[in-house]
Amino acid sequence: MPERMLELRGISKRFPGVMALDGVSLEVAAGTVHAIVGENGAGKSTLMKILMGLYPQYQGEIRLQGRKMDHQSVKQALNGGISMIHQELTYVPHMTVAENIFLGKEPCYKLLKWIKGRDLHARTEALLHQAGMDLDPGRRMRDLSVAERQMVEIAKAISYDSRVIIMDEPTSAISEREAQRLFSMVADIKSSGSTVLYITHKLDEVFRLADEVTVLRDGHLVETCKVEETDTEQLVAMMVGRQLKDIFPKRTQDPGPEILAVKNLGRKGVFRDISFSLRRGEVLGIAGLMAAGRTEVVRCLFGLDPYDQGRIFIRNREVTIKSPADAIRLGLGFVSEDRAITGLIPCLSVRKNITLSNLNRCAWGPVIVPNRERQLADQTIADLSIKTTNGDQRVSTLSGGNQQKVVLGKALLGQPDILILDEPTRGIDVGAKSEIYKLIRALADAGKAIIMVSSDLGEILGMSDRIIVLHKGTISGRLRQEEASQEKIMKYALGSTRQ
Amino acid sequence: MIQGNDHSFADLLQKYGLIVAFLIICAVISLLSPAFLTVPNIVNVLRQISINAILAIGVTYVILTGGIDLSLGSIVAITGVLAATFAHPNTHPLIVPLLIGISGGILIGIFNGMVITRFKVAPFIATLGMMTIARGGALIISGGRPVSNLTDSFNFIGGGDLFGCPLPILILAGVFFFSYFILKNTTLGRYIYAVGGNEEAARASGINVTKTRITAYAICSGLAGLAGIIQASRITTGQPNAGISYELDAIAAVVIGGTSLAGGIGSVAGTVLGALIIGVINNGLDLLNVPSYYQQVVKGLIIIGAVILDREQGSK
Amino acid sequence: MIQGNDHSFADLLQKYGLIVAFLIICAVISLLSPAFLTVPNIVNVLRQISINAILAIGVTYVILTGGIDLSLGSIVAITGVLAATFAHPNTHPLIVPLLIGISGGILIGIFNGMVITRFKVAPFIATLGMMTIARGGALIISGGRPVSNLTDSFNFIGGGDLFGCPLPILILAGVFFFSYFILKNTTLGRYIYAVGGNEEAARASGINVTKTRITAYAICSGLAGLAGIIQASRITTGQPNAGISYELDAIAAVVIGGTSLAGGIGSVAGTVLGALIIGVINNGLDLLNVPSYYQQVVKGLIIIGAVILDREQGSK
Amino acid sequence: KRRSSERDGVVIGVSLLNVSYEFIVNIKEAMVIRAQELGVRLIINDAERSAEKQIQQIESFIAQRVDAIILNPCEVEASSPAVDKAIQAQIPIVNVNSETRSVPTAFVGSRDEQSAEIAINFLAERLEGKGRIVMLSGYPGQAAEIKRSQGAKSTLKKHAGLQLIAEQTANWSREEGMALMENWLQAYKDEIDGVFAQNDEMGMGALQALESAGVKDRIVLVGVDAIADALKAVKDGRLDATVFQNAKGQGSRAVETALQIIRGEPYEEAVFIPFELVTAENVDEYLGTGEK
Ligand SMILES: Nc1ncnc2c1ncn2[C@@H]1O[C@H](COP(=O)(O)OP(=O)(O)OP(=O)(O)O)[C@@H](O)[C@H]1O
Ligand SMILES: Nc1ncnc2c1ncn2[C@@H]1O[C@H](COP(=O)(O)OP(=O)(O)OP(=O)(O)O)[C@@H](O)[C@H]1O
Ligand SMILES: [Mg+2]
Ligand SMILES: [Mg+2]
Repeated sequence: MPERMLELRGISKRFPGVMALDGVSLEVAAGTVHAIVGENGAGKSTLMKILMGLYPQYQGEIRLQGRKMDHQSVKQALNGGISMIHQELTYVPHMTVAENIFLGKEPCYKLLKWIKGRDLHARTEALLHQAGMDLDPGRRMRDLSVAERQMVEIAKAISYDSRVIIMDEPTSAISEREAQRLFSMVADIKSSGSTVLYITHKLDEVFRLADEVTVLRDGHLVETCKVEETDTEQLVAMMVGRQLKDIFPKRTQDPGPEILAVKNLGRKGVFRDISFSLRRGEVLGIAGLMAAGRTEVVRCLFGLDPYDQGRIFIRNREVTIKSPADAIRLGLGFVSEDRAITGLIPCLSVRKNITLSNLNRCAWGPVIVPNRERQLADQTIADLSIKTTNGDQRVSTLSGGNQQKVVLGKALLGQPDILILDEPTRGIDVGAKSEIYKLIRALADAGKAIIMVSSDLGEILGMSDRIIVLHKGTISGRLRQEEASQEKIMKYALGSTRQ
Repeated sequence: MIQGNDHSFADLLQKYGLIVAFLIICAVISLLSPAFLTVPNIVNVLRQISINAILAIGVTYVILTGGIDLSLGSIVAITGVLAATFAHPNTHPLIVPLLIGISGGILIGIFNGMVITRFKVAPFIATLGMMTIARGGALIISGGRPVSNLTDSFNFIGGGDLFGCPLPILILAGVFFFSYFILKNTTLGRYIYAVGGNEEAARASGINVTKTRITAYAICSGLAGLAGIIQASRITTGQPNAGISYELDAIAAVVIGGTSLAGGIGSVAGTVLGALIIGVINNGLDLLNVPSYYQQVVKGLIIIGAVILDREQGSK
Repeated sequence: MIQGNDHSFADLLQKYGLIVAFLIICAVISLLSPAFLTVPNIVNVLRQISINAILAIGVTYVILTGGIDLSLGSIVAITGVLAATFAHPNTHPLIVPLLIGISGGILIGIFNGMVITRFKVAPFIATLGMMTIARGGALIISGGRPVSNLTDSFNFIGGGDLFGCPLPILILAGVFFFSYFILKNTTLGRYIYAVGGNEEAARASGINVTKTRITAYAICSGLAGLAGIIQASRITTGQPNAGISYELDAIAAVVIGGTSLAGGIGSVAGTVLGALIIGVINNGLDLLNVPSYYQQVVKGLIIIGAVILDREQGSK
Repeated sequence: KRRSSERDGVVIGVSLLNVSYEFIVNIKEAMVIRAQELGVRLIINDAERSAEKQIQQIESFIAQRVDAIILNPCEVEASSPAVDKAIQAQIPIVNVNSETRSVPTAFVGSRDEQSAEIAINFLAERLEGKGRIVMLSGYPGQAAEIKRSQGAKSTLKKHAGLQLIAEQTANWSREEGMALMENWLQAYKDEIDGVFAQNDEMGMGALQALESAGVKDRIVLVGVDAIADALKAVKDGRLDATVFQNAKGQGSRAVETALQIIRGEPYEEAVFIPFELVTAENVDEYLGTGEK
């Protein structure tokens, strides 16, 4: 066995109302990739945050290369040689890429801690180049797409040259091409003798990357084993406590009449000439590489951004959508890719978030009827098996995946005829994913029309009845389910318009 | 009580923390001054806080949306002067000055809200501008002099008793229950919290953010108009220089009461408790005849101390 | 100029928006009053804004971290009184009152910062408490009376000229360049922006958020101490009731200058421009002899208008 | 250095303590009326209680080269540089209403100590030399507050039977005066015999508190300034007394003096307009004096 890098002994952590971790012990060797999997809310992120010094109050002991660490601050962890890609992206929006990457470790003169601006720029450029990222170090974080921000986070974690690099769902927001680049970085880190702790809900990544895998469930460690000694089914069984088969359900109904038609929709500088139609009972997949403009198209459709060209028809009537309120009135529902910004009100309870768009369903005039509201929300919590102590828990204290389910629940409560899902399973565990797929299919079979934007090709192929592929803001290809394949989608996504 | 209530356990503890602080302050004062815990003095304190508490409840709406209103004190002055101008004996029935005062406040609030939402001016600047505009307006209308000689019925609002209880206290109670209900049990209240909690997400949920914001400012300034009427009536004069820096006391009550200036978190119950704490401190220091220079030091320390006690409790 | 600069084009436009507003205001005033665009009056305006601009630059640090400081005016009073107490003729060399004034300010800032970071008291409340504490302190130290009879060298700071330029203007220039450098080119500056921009991210990057915050409050109050000395020297008296509501003017300058009260966005260049706009409006309205009640209305409207112009330009 | 007068007639710059105080408004209006009669243009600025602002305004007047300045000082010490600057710039400056340490070209006003002296003497007389009194004082540290407190305390020394049991600031404001009096009535229920309010605004607030508590009959109350409301209250027998300060006289005299100086005519360097006690007996002489 190679040198022992990291040792966790009996780590426990309690939050008000929940035991997030209960006596987790783990050993990780140097020069390996150790995957950590588990359902949403299993405690993966909490364990990593403790390791990173973000939660100074915990029980247990952490040893790095045999030395005991008293994890009191992030600074200590960073100095000790641990860095982390956070699940909820943590960046300063108004700062540039370079400033964010070197935040807290700016190259500077001793005198007055004067920052060497040129150095900063040059080093960022080198780093981004090394990571194979084509990004201007001077751009501001707030102007980047979610995927680009994720890439910057990755570059930042790498830039510390740490002995232990934690990656908490690093691929949840990026597409296949970027993920490939990340994987080769992981390989480089591994061969340099450092260790990677890798959290993911995409189990194929475990087998592609990891040497060992640990399964957590409800704060307990279920098992740690070598990757060769296990397989997907076994892992899933350990995670969710049961077998899981056929995660993509089959269509049982034929599509109904057309409900939505989009003609030559365009927004200056972002996308143009977007035309498609949608029938009841249909799932339309929108694929494309990162920053292809998929999110922008669906945001315009939902009235979050203005469009300046084109026409939209719903139920054969031309409509104008100027605000989300218009869209909701017309029977649209939307689940955004960015739950923290467009999805949730963090300081409100789970219940209040779920009912926010549909208070009219539980109100008498302007007065909310508490029992009606509780009933509606609890129904949603049960339907989507959202893991929460009760409906009164603040939504910001839910695990990432469960927050995603709240956003979905909110949109579903409006009983929309057309449901737009932007990366609906981002950060959701396999068990819950299959629930959501079942739900999507059930909704479609019940006559709803669904638009699903996704970077997960498996999901696109498994769920869509028809697929459109975007490239640089235009449609570069259309595929029916029967003819679709990974290769075809990728070819269109890269910009080729001919077969 | 915990079950079925939409406050988490930590929230409850936090609220109790403030109550504990309040009780400690009361206990200390009543040990030092026998006059403190008497019915007349309690009524006295309640009457004295009524104006600040009404203003504070109003600005709670605005702060919950993530805004702020610095024009409150000036609104008290201009609405007081306006109402007084229409309250001279043998001119108009009582309802006229009341309507003019309150609707004057509401109009100012709508103006504030429009400047903030349509022209995207930071609430701090928009209402700071309104602070000097309304003050100037009050001085112009009154010519810089107190507007006195008002009808008895007008003076009854701030000075009279009903069922043995001073009217301002009853008005405050009404405003409190009304606002408690609005914020807790109506869609408007929910939207106010949502807008303050995450504006972008509120918009994406189909909420008319602009309308919600403007409504919050309108309610806030309307209540300031009510406070202006009570104040003018209580001192039987419309004073153009009334209400200077009232906004700070009102905002202090809100923040002491646990409402976050970032918006989205808080309650009017906390606000009233905050106003009570400030009122009791003022009253106690006067009762104990603490020399006025030291009063200020002690008052500042107690307020900070009360909030610390609150936060410590809450974070346990 | 755009390339290599860390301001986006929109930011530049926004900054120009404010400059345009400023130029329009100047143009209108100078058309109406020939006295406005004369060298003595320009020097006059610069001297008049110097205290507010120094305070505003100081509070820019704090606002950039997402905080606020309401105790500025009181710090001006207490440090002015303190410095004056040590500036009587034939007692101490000039350096003593200067050091005492500035370090007094710094200590208050550290206290504010500790209360805010260690005890998690909202900056609004902590500094509001300090506002009354420091005011009380100023009254206690001075016994409520102006502290006068100061040395000529002390009085020179606020009243004297160097190379034909009033000293307060030179001090302001020094403070500006120093702060511009600190905020733009040092790690401290970077951390201040980071803490205000996203505290979580700052913490996750290993930045000592507590230390950064406290430092910002200390610099802010230290500069308020400097302003207190200049003020006392200018009025040749340590005045315990000096500086009332100076904090509002200072914060207004910051916000007009484009700094966000939410933290993370802004610059001291904007702040100085904001202070200039306020100063020019005050000066212009006085020069034009606008009746004082109307002055307030006009001033409020111009400030709101300038900010609207700025935002409109920026959003094009 | 051309003076304004050479361009467009005589211009006098006026910096006032605060034009939202009724008493100052009265001075201002007297000035405006007298200036109109004399054909003089006034530039009136409001210092909003700040000495610093007052200095700035004087600097602006100097930059405009006005013919003379009338200063209604905020502070004794802190407004002195304003006077020095005017004198240095060789612009005549007339202090109105209250004094500064620096000596102006001329002074028109009263001694604030005297108002408190008159008021305390009145209380002593009414209470027959014996009783407990409370004092509501003005904004702490301000010239008028300091002098009225000084005047009250030194006069109290002459009346051994009078005991000052509490003093507290109500910041010149009616609503604060009312709240303070209410609190005192809780603390010293039956102990208070007399009340001295350093201005009528606070006095009117205290009066209302005393009346609602139903104790006005046995407590003597006196204010200062003789604002319209106070005179009316004296007339109605609600307020026992106020101390008249001749705003009209001060305002018009200040304009006259400034004009005399500008024209090089002889003028009085110090015009003291005494305070006068106003009670029910003589109130009719004063009614209407404060108003236009
Ligand atoms: N600050 C907090 N306060 C209260 N409870 C919390 C807090 N943070 C996490 N939790 C709870 O702790 C549990 C573990 O959360 P954690 O974020 O570690 O899950 P996870 O395994 O990372 O899930 P996911 O895959 O969804 O990211 C969850 O039940 C969550 O609700
Ligand atoms: N808030 C924003 N401000 C400015 N530009 C943005 C913003 N968000 C996205 N963009 C830009 O718009 C383009 C399209 O981004 P969008 O998020 O729509 O891509 P996408 O196809 O949905 O891909 P993904 O969701 O994988 O990022 C990109 O060039 C991106 O950089
Ligand atoms: Mg997680
Ligand atoms: Mg997207």
